[in-house]
Amino acid sequence: MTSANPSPLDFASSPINQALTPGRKIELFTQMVRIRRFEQAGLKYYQAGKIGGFLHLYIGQEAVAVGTISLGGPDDHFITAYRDHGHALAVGMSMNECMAEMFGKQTGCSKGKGGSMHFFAPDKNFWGGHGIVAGQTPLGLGLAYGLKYLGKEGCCLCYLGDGAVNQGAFHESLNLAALFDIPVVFVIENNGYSMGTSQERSSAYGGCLAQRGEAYGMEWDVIDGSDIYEVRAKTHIAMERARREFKPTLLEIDTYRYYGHSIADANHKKYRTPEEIENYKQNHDPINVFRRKLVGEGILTEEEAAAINKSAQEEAAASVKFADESPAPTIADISTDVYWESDNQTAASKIGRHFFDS
Amino acid sequence: MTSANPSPLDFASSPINQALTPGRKIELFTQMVRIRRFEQAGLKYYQAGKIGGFLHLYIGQEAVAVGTISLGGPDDHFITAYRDHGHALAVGMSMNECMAEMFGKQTGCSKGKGGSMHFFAPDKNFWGGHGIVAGQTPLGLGLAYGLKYLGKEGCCLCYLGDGAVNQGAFHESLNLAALFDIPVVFVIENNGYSMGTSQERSSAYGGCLAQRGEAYGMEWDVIDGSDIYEVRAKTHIAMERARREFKPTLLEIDTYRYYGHSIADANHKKYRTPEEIENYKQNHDPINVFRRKLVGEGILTEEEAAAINKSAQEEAAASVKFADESPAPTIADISTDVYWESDNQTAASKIGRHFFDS
Amino acid sequence: MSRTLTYREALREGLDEELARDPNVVIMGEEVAQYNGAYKVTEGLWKKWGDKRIVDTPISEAGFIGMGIGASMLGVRPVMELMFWSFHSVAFDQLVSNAACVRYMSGGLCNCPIVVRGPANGGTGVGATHSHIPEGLFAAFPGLKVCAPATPADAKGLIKAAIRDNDPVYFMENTLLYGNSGEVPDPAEGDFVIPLGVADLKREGTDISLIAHGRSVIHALAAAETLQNEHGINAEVLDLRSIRPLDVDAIIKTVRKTNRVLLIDESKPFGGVAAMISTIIMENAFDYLDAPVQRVCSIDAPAIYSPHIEAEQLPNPRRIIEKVLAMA
Amino acid sequence: MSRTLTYREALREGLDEELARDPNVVIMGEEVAQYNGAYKVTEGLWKKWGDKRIVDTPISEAGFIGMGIGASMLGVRPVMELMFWSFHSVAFDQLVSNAACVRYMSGGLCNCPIVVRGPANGGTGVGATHSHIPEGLFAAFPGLKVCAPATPADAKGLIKAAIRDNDPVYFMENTLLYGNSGEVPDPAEGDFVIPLGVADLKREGTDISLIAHGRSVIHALAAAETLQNEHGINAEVLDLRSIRPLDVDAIIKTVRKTNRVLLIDESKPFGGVAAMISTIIMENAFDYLDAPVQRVCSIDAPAIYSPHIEAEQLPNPRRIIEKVLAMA
Ligand SMILES: Cc1ncc(C[n+]2csc(CCOP(=O)(O)OP(=O)(O)O)c2C)c(N)n1
Ligand SMILES: Cc1ncc(C[n+]2csc(CCOP(=O)(O)OP(=O)(O)O)c2C)c(N)n1
Ligand SMILES: [Mg+2]
Ligand SMILES: [Mg+2]
Repeated sequence: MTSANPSPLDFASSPINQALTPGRKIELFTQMVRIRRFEQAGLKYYQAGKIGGFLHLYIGQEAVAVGTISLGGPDDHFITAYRDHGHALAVGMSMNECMAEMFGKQTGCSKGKGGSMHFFAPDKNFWGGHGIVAGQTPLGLGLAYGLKYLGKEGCCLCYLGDGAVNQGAFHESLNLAALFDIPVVFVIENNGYSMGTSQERSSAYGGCLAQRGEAYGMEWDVIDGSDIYEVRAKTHIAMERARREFKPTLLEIDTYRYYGHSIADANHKKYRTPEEIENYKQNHDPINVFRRKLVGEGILTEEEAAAINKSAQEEAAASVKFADESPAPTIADISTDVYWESDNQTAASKIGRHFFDS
Repeated sequence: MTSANPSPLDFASSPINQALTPGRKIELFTQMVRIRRFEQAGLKYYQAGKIGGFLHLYIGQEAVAVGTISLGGPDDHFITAYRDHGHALAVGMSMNECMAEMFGKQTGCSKGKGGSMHFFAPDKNFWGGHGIVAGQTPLGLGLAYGLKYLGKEGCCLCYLGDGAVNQGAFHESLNLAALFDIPVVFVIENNGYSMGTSQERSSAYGGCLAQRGEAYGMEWDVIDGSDIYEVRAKTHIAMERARREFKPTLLEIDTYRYYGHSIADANHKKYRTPEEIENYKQNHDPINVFRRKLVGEGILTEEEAAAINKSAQEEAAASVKFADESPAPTIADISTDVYWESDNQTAASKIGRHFFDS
Repeated sequence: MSRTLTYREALREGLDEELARDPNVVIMGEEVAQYNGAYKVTEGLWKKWGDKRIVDTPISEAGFIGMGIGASMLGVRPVMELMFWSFHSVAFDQLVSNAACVRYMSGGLCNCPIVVRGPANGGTGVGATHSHIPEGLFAAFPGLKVCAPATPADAKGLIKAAIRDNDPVYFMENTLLYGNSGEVPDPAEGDFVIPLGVADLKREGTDISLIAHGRSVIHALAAAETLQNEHGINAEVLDLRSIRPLDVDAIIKTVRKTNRVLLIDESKPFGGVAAMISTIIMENAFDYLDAPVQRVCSIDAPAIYSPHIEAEQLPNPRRIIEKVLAMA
Repeated sequence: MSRTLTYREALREGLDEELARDPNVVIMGEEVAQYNGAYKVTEGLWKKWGDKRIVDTPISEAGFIGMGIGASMLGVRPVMELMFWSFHSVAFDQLVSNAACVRYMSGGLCNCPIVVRGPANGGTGVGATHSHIPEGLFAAFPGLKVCAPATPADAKGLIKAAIRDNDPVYFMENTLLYGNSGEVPDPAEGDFVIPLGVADLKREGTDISLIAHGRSVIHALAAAETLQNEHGINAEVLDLRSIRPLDVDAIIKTVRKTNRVLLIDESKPFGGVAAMISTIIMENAFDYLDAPVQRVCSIDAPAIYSPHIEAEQLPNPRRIIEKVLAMA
């Protein structure tokens, strides 16, 4: 969580942000608003019983996904954990396919098989959406390994939470990344809590979590996640290091979630004070911060911002309608997407028994 | 691996070493010699086909186990990996039970069920002897946790190799140790290689491996493992920190193994230069270094040293005889020591089927 | 006299009684203390017993389960919660190499009196990585014990037995059972412990034996009612309760009585508990079978998310009834 | 024309041919490159193919196997060596949650063309933590494929099929087979690939079917000779080769022919491959059985070290023969 101090540096003027056209800035703002409205619609229909399982909202963290993913070129790839709606929309997935996935429908991005935690869009370089804490970190390492192996000049941004840093697989990934010179950027989205446990109660550390990178001789940095300009400026450096020097970086982006860990988390006002939540909303809300900056820059008016908001709300409502009207998977659908060979009816799939239903 | 420079500090004069009586010094020297002679006998009979599985020799590293374990009080506990003969003898296990274990005999410390990698003596606070790399590190943490829970003023020394630092379970253990204030001292016995892989090829690091402790706000230190006085002086500080402040430490003790990773490792002269091996033997052999110091201190004569050596050889030879003449386990023995309840024929053990042999 | 408790409350009561009985019992896990447990099984225990006895851990399953194993060798008795049993995958080495083998490798010098508990089930829309069903997987390791209660009383009785057992016991609960209510004996009337290894005949019948454990028992009982009322088939329902040790005698007894068996098991159909029970019947009661033993397992795919279809992937009363009718 | 190769050489030849065929094939693992492999399967490959194609990894099984899975989603085809399959325990989450489920959770958008290979066997005095037998364990996870060749030719043919397969294949070798020799077709005569899912009748017989895989096949063949010569029993030996996909037709065919079955499986007797085969026979060929299917598995305890007794814990010809005679 960030302190109340304003950033001492003006990241708006860093070259990577200077290069943004006004139109592109408004696009980024729009993406952040769309994520928030999409999730609020999701929340409403989760509470109405249309969505099952878990619902981990990203609201409050929008500048992280939007800021970092906005830096991606054709050979940059992304992978995250279960709190994946923001990243999915930021890579360009449609609200329809995402909402339908949460509704468990055939038209969902994962055909209703994955749900809220498992959005995927390999065609947009987005590799999920993973449920086991830190289990995606070796995969992100592997995507970056693959890029280097295949001779692409790209990197992988691999996101994880502040609680996830204490999983063994992440540590193994850090060592491998540094040892093998893998173009991966690990992004700790530090929202201060892993479920009901504050950073202090889950992690031992020196100055900050990112500093753990030092143990592996790895570059690291800490970023104020409420300022999309800072997110972009510092992440850009890490991505360039990866793309050009094949050097990994460990970034810690301080941010905050407004809702509970998941919507099933009824406790979240107990382990956090109301003041803490209010302070963030008032002073650090990434959408408000960016809106004020854009208005200050003369790029956006409050009326235009309101229109963007309204249109995002309408888009979200339409996605709910789409999801609701889409067909559910059938019993036969349970048995597909298990093996590539079977789905593609290859010769191999016809030899021997693959499924053991009796 | 240590550099050729002599230690700048004179650890012989540190209080914990000053406190050693001449007799105790000779005892420590004798233990080191006994370990070496025991293992040389083991090697001979491994090559003669009397011992199965792996044989990981500790020769070259003796000052580490002997020096650290010599600091143990009644509530200090020890656990290590598969390269466990040195620790076993240093805690006071007899050559007979150890040799018989390697010979796979009923009289072995683990009744022939564990073999070379799995020596145990809980009555001497020694908890093995473990085969999965770094798998013992959470156990060592747990022994220390248990000591604190049970209100004992003691610590656990948990040994691992330089290759083992890249296992996830170790990282999780470091975080837990620091977070929960657990009285554990992790001792990396850095012999420069994990099988055929040098430290540089397996680990990314800043200055040294122990520095990884910094990531967790943990104290750490690096020790020249060829000098038992230095081993004792620095390990003592860590143990006191654990016992009195419940603070963990990460120690890295630089050492060297003369033989291959295991006796099956026929390659070990390929991945290391003959000069490297020779240099260590000439300049850093922990037994020679200590012998010279004791002679210099006027505590030991070369004749006495030779007598110690001879008696260790005889003890080792006697243990071979003991092992060879001991009975082998029977087929019935395969099925005991699986469940405590069954071994103790409790009421619980008589309800339901526990074993499924058909 | 007995009271009505939920499965969750019964478990909690069992934990609470064992915390009171033995100062070495310590509960550890993610969110078990201050948060009162992700599924509220440990609610109130931290307030009552404090930091030493109820311990919140970081998300480090290999680390804290290994820590519990190490402490148990010294005589501490950790009861460790996996928020989902599915997270066994990140602690597997500690669970199957250290806990299961340390006694053996030491020739009986160590033992490991731990309990690892938590929900192990599908059916709650949490997808493939959170819906593993590992009873059969762990029961396959000699050195381990596994149980999976279906009712509040069994949950309480078995958790107490598990905690007192001097070997590692892996205790599989079910998020969809936590809210179920049932009679549980009053503590005032004495210590209520159900030994591991005793199956429970939850319904007597004559025509076919439905053998199950965990939530599948509830489905089997529902199916048995329909079979009785709508098809005149009188099914017996045997609840295994404990998978290892296993009440083989009770299995053989019901086979000899009804001569027909349907196994219900939420596992995937390759392996699982059901394949083992089928094999045991093959080897021990072949001559008493009037027809081959059949199974209802989960449909053979990773767990699907879609709430519209998820229940169809799992055993359920409809699938049980159809299978019984097809066997007739 | 065929040549005589060892199992190790045959595997290496298969790996080498696939490295030549597809530039995306990359071999990774501990000591596979500069050290030439702990068991020398990859000997010479690093020298021939260099650092990019043959990669030494740190002792981080979860890390490097997960890395391989991630890279495979982009089209790289990693063949990863576990120095012992027993070390699956520290990489279990990557093996069963990521590799097995990523395709399903993504609705078929990803696939994971990896091979994980290495020895999976007891019998070499390396004790309980190094002697796990995980064929049945992994075959239980839909999304995974598992095979376990017994001969040099099968090892070569199957490793090539495994590498070409677009799903994760877990390939179980055996340190005690590496040195065995056998005929392997000459590469000059064409690409030699054995599809997964085809069992091989290694010996024809009429009186009883011995069904096995891996090294147990060798024991079954030895036992069959003795049974023929000393007891006049003509045993058929079916080598499953691949566990998932499984050649169920071949199993049923041999049951229908001999009407008696003994399963030989190095797994522990709770679960394992044998319990699944017994169950499949129960469900599909019950009426053709003249006697209950029986099993010879490892004695139900963690693996013992003692070289004096270790072979007795495992299936071996003596135990097979005794069981067959007891069944007669
Ligand atoms: C291995 C594993 N352990 C536990 C969980 C349950 N769990 C899911 S999310 C979570 C908290 C993670 O917190 P953090 O990494 O900070 O991410 P955030 O939810 O804040 O985005 C926990 C404990 C899990 N999914 N996987
Ligand atoms: C998880 C796991 N992976 C691999 C191995 C095989 N293995 C045994 S020892 C070893 C090297 C360990 O080196 P190090 O930690 O430096 O200890 P040393 O042998 O030098 O004492 C390896 C790779 C294992 N036992 N466990
Ligand atoms: Mg968090
Ligand atoms: Mg080493």
